[in-house]
Amino acid sequence: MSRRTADLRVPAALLIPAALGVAILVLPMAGLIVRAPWGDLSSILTSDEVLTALRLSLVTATVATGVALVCGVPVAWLLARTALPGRAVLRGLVTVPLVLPPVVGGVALLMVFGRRGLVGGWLYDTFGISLPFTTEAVVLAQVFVAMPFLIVAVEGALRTADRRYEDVAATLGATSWTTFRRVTLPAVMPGVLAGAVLCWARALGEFGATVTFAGSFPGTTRTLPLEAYVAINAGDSDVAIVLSLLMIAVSVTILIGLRERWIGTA
Amino acid sequence: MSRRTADLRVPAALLIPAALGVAILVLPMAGLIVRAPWGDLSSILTSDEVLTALRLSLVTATVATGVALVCGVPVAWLLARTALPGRAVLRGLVTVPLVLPPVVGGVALLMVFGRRGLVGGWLYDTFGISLPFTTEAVVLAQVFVAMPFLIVAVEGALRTADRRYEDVAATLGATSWTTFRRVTLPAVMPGVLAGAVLCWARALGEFGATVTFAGSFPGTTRTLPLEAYVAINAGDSDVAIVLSLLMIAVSVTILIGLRERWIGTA
Amino acid sequence: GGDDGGDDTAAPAGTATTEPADDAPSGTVTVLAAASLTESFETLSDQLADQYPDLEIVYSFGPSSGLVEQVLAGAPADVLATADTKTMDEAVAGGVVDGEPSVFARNTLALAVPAGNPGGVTGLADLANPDLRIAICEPQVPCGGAAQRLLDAAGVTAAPDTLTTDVKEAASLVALGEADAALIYLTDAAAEGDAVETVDVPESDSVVNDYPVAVLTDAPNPDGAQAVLDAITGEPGQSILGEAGFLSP
Amino acid sequence: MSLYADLTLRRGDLELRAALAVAPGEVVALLGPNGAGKSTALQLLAGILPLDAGRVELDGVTLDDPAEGVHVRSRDRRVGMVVQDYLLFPKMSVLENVAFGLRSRGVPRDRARAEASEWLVRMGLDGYGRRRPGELSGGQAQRVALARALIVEPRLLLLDEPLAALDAGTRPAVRAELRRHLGGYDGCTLVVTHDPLEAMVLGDRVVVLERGRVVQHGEPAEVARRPRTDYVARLVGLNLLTGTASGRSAQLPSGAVVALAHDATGPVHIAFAPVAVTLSPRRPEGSARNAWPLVIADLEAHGDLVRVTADGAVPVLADVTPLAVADLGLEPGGQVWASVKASEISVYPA
Amino acid sequence: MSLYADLTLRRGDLELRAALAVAPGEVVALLGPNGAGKSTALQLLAGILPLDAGRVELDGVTLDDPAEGVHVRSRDRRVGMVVQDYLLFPKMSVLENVAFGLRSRGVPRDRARAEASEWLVRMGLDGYGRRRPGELSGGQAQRVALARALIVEPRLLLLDEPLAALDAGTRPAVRAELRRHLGGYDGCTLVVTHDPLEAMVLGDRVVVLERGRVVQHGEPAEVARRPRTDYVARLVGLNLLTGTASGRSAQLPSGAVVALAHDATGPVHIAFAPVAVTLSPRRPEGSARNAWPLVIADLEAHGDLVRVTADGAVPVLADVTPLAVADLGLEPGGQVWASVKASEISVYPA
Ligand SMILES: Nc1ncnc2c1ncn2[C@@H]1O[C@H](COP(=O)(O)OP(=O)(O)OP(=O)(O)O)[C@@H](O)[C@H]1O
Ligand SMILES: Nc1ncnc2c1ncn2[C@@H]1O[C@H](COP(=O)(O)OP(=O)(O)OP(=O)(O)O)[C@@H](O)[C@H]1O
Ligand code: MOO
Ligand SMILES: [Mg+2]
Ligand SMILES: [Mg+2]
Repeated sequence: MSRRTADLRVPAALLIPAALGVAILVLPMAGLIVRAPWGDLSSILTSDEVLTALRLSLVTATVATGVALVCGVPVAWLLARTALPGRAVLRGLVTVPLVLPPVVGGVALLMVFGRRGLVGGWLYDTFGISLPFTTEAVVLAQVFVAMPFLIVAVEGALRTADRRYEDVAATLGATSWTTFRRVTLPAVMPGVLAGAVLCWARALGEFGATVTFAGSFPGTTRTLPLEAYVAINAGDSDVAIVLSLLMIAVSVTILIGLRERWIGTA
Repeated sequence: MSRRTADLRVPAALLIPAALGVAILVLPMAGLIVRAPWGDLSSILTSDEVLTALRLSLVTATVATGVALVCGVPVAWLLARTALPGRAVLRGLVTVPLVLPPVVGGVALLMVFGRRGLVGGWLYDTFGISLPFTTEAVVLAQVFVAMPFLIVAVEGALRTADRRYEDVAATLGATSWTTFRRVTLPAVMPGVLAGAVLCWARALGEFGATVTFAGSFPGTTRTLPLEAYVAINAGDSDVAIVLSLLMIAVSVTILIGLRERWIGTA
Repeated sequence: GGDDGGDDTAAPAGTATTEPADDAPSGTVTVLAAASLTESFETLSDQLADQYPDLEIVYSFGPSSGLVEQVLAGAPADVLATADTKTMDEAVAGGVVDGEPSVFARNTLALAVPAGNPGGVTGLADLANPDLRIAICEPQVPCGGAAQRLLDAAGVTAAPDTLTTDVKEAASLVALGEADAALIYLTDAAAEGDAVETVDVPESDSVVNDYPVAVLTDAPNPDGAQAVLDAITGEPGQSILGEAGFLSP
Repeated sequence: MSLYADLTLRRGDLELRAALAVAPGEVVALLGPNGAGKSTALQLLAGILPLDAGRVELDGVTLDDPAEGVHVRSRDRRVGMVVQDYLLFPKMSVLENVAFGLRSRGVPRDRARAEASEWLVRMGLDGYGRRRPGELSGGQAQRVALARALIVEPRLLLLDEPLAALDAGTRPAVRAELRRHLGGYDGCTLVVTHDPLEAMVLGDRVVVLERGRVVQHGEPAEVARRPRTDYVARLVGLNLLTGTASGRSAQLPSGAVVALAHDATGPVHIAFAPVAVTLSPRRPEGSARNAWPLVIADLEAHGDLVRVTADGAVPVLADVTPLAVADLGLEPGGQVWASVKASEISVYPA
Repeated sequence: MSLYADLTLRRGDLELRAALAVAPGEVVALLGPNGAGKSTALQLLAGILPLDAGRVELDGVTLDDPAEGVHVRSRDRRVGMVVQDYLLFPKMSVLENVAFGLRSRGVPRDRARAEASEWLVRMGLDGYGRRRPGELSGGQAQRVALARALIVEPRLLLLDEPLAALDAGTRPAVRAELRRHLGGYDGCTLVVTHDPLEAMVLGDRVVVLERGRVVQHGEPAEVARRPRTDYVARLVGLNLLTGTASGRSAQLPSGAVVALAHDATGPVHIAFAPVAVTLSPRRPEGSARNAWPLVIADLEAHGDLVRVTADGAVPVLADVTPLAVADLGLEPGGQVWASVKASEISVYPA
């Protein structure tokens, strides 16, 4: 960071492919900016549908992040700190949603939490509760897709945290819960925050699992990405571009906010 | 790893939410397994469409990973080792695809590489090359979505690698390219491998950007996730489930293979 | 032949793999078709396989409006078949359609419910019941437009729980039992088989969608495209579509 | 005996098999080279690691007995631990650090803090309660770590290289202070170190661990005077030979014979200080009955003297004055005779 | 002078401002407490860090001169660096490590390897070429690191705590070997250490750095005999006072007066060894003209003696025999008189 490297010349063998890589990742966003209907921007951004979708997206992503924090931090702790048999398998399983196509995730969620699903069927028959097509389903889909980001970040932080502090706390008579709460958690807080931000951003962008499991209805389940998808299919590319830019703006702001506290260093 | 913790009792305050978290992530996969048409499994798996899609998926994911390695490792090096101005912004930008809805990514790719796009238009007018809806477009979409996984993993590895080795190499007269090739790269190889595996798995599961930018044409652009989506919409839920399980099996195998070499620890 | 797209990036899906015979069309024909045509068109290509052994038909099904967007973005396809004239008109306006589109089929809507009708749906009026789970197509896609006209005709204000981007999504929600009722094409309800029942809707005949088909300007394989178009508008297309429940144009 | 421990553990390449006993009020210094198993032994006693076999008993209570399935958890043992870098909880204030043990045992916040404040006063840290650990000097941090460990009234205090993190300048002062605090503590104390001076200063007794085994134990002066292994001999700066005595002489494995001042029989250790060695260019004719021809391997300044390393049938270190180096023309590779008076040699059973 | 460096750098809380000069074949030991800026100085000389201001010149070639915009990159300087943990490239064999510098300079693989093999032989490491660095002992690793640095024929050799990673047992042997190797090297050498013995053994000259400044320099024995700062005095185990002399006495800031054996004027340092201090229960009546009443702060075993720390107008460390401790009934808090003969006191300008 404050280290200054004297030799700043970058070898071309690295610079050329790096430039290509940056181009592939950054140009598409630049394309959106160039094509954006700057004149209609404010009218689109303040239209009822967009505002409703934005509000719904912010609320669901925030609730999903809350759920992911409550459930995901303990999962990360379990993976990093206990000698569970089959821990490697569990780690593989809980991180599958990172690489699973979200649409497939949505189908799987329907199989389990749908009205005729394994758990959903029981919920419906017993309590008359049906999850699909509700805002709760949006949150569940987002948790499914985004929580692994949090788990990975927090597990990384836990692994790099010095376990000897926990040993000391144990010799001082602390229960493992006290140790977790007063020693471990404060130590990995930066990792937890980084994970929560990533998780939030990912939940905000969630599309496939949401559309499959929660459907798409304005005000209830149609979040910003779904609104964008509808706009694309309806040929409303202006709206689609504006919505995309809105999401990119939110994501970039948040990722840059993370700065050096990024997953990689957590 | 080989450390044995004497106090294995897990506090309930952590165990209960952890169990809930694991349930949310793992139950949907269990649901797929329960609902799978075990009898028809082999006939579905060996059908022409599935085999074509599987082959296409394997080829494109592998090529995309190759591209991501060639371009992404230098980007990670740029982020970790140089004092580029605006490095935090660049890091934010290149990792946006991690959290961007892939469908939006697909739209952005169309805007730039489409036949009427910024770069694509020029390509088309000059060389008659049109990228969208080709196998190359599938690879490009996968690179866009999956390369950030590699970049994050490699940057993390570079940050934790001891830079003093590079200083020593410099005093011995090595150019920065020699240093990168003979000192830095071997040191971060585990991180590069972990990143490549993640990238490959993510590319294999890529759906949204592919369907938008490359369309869904059997043999050319219809990868496994697209095939699964078609099956879902065609009411062929048996095929959809089998395809989902196939992807999960591949992902889990790979993620478990990563074991302790996971991003978090890289 | 699954073309790897490496030899001709402009038209990977339509590259001719064999020399065309004097009369018989050959090579690959890429057809973009409305989701509701899925079953019928797949049956059609099975039957054409005998007639044109060298012709391979590749489909991409989806919401009509989305398909039009793809064509406008340069998708290398030969034939476009949509589920209403409005979406086809956009393609014509975009200058990607070669000649006049011709209507080859008409379709009506059905009120579909899961097998056993768990929601006890008896007519269109039930679509206003907020306690039922109801799926309707997005208004911008053909089946959604049709649904809107039908509901207007019946004077019903529906209370849908989800708006799907294509008709097949709505159909599969009913088939899975996740929706109590959906307005989908009669043909899609039939295609779902035993999983889906239909409830009689007297007003349904009043709303009919015309299905136009056209060869695209940039069709990589115009000869094959014309052959497929002819098969759709003539035999064996018309009888297959009729069996699936489509009305003749 | 208040702590009795028989520790058996296999971990990585370490095979630990050591018995330790510490009386109340006694401070035992655990000395040994890197990787000897010192820290491992402390972790076993603290209950952080489980034993493979053996027993740990503190004040008559069995803490560990794998054969019987007994394993008292860390938090239920009455042990206090202070390690090299103190590991003060960085996000808590000094006061919260000290109060942590009491809070963990359910003592109400106010009482815990009041008691912690008293401990800070006792440790000469009045007014430091609100600081963060990062704002303390090494010596202050050590006292906070000690207070944090002692406030829960442990019966066994485990100190793992408590001074290693300090630089040479502040170390003596902090060591003196630690000794003062340990003097007032009536539980059992084990201090791990690999600094011989530290072991001598802090320990009432020294136990030397090498490769997981206890190779020597006893009073500091005794261990320093009669090393039993090369490691200990090097540490205390003595020449150590091992041979078989019979009457007034002992034979080394190399065949060389060492004359002794007193009768001895059987396997013996033979120790003598480098300053007791006289070097001469020819076979000495004086009263020294031990004289061996050697080749000089190395010369090195050693305080005001020069330390000569010489190899031969009886390898020795000799400390001579710079004047002698010049007079004798000593240089690496040169031949020299080394002689030691039998009366300067200490002999004890091996 | 072959290396001339005037280093100015501000980095974090360090303000480095030091001039260094090393003659060909000379070994300069850079001594100083943690954080003094020793490693930073080496990094500047190696070209890893750029200077804020100043100049670095090696064999008449300017390597750094920010004012003129001159900065020769690390790889183009003729410097070799060896650090505490040697940093041998872990994925390369020992031979590849040694050959690395030549390969980087474009020497063909075979010739580079042949030359590297020769260096291994010269370093007594014949046959070790195929090992991985992880399979070497500390001393072997050091020799490989030296060979790797020396093979490119550097004009300036920078050693940053080259022995710190070794344990007490192997250290003397490796130190002796390092000295031997340095003896045969004709470039300029800078060795960083904070171990005084190391500085004395390895250095032809010692430079002491504190808080970024050179506070003392000179021959090892001179520095050891006449410390100029508390840090150096503590290191070499002397009492150091600072006062203003006039004739045969000097006044300390505390007001106390010290009698001197020779005339002196102006600000002076006053140094004496702890063994030169005599303690007595009452004001001594002997010939010692310096006698001060003090309070005992601490007693600590120190080799065969006991080191007494006593506070008062003239704080002193005294080394006395255990017998004296018993006879005088010395204990912390007790009153005692300390006396030092003027002839035992060394005085030199501050
Ligand atoms: N977690 C572990 N897994 C396997 N082996 C270990 C582990 N920790 C330590 N060891 C092994 O046990 C041996 C003893 O380690 P220990 O830390 O007890 O040594 P020590 O005597 O404290 O050494 P030091 O003076 O370096 O602190 C080491 O050689 C190490 O290889
Ligand atoms: N990268 C850095 N950024 C900011 N400050 C630094 C950096 N590296 C070192 N410093 C500061 O420079 C000071 C000197 O560091 P340096 O490593 O040169 O000390 P040293 O004399 O080698 O100490 P030691 O004996 O502990 O190795 C330290 O106080 C540290 O705070
Ligand atoms: O275009 Mo459709 O067939 O109405 O979904
Ligand atoms: Mg240890
Ligand atoms: Mg340093």
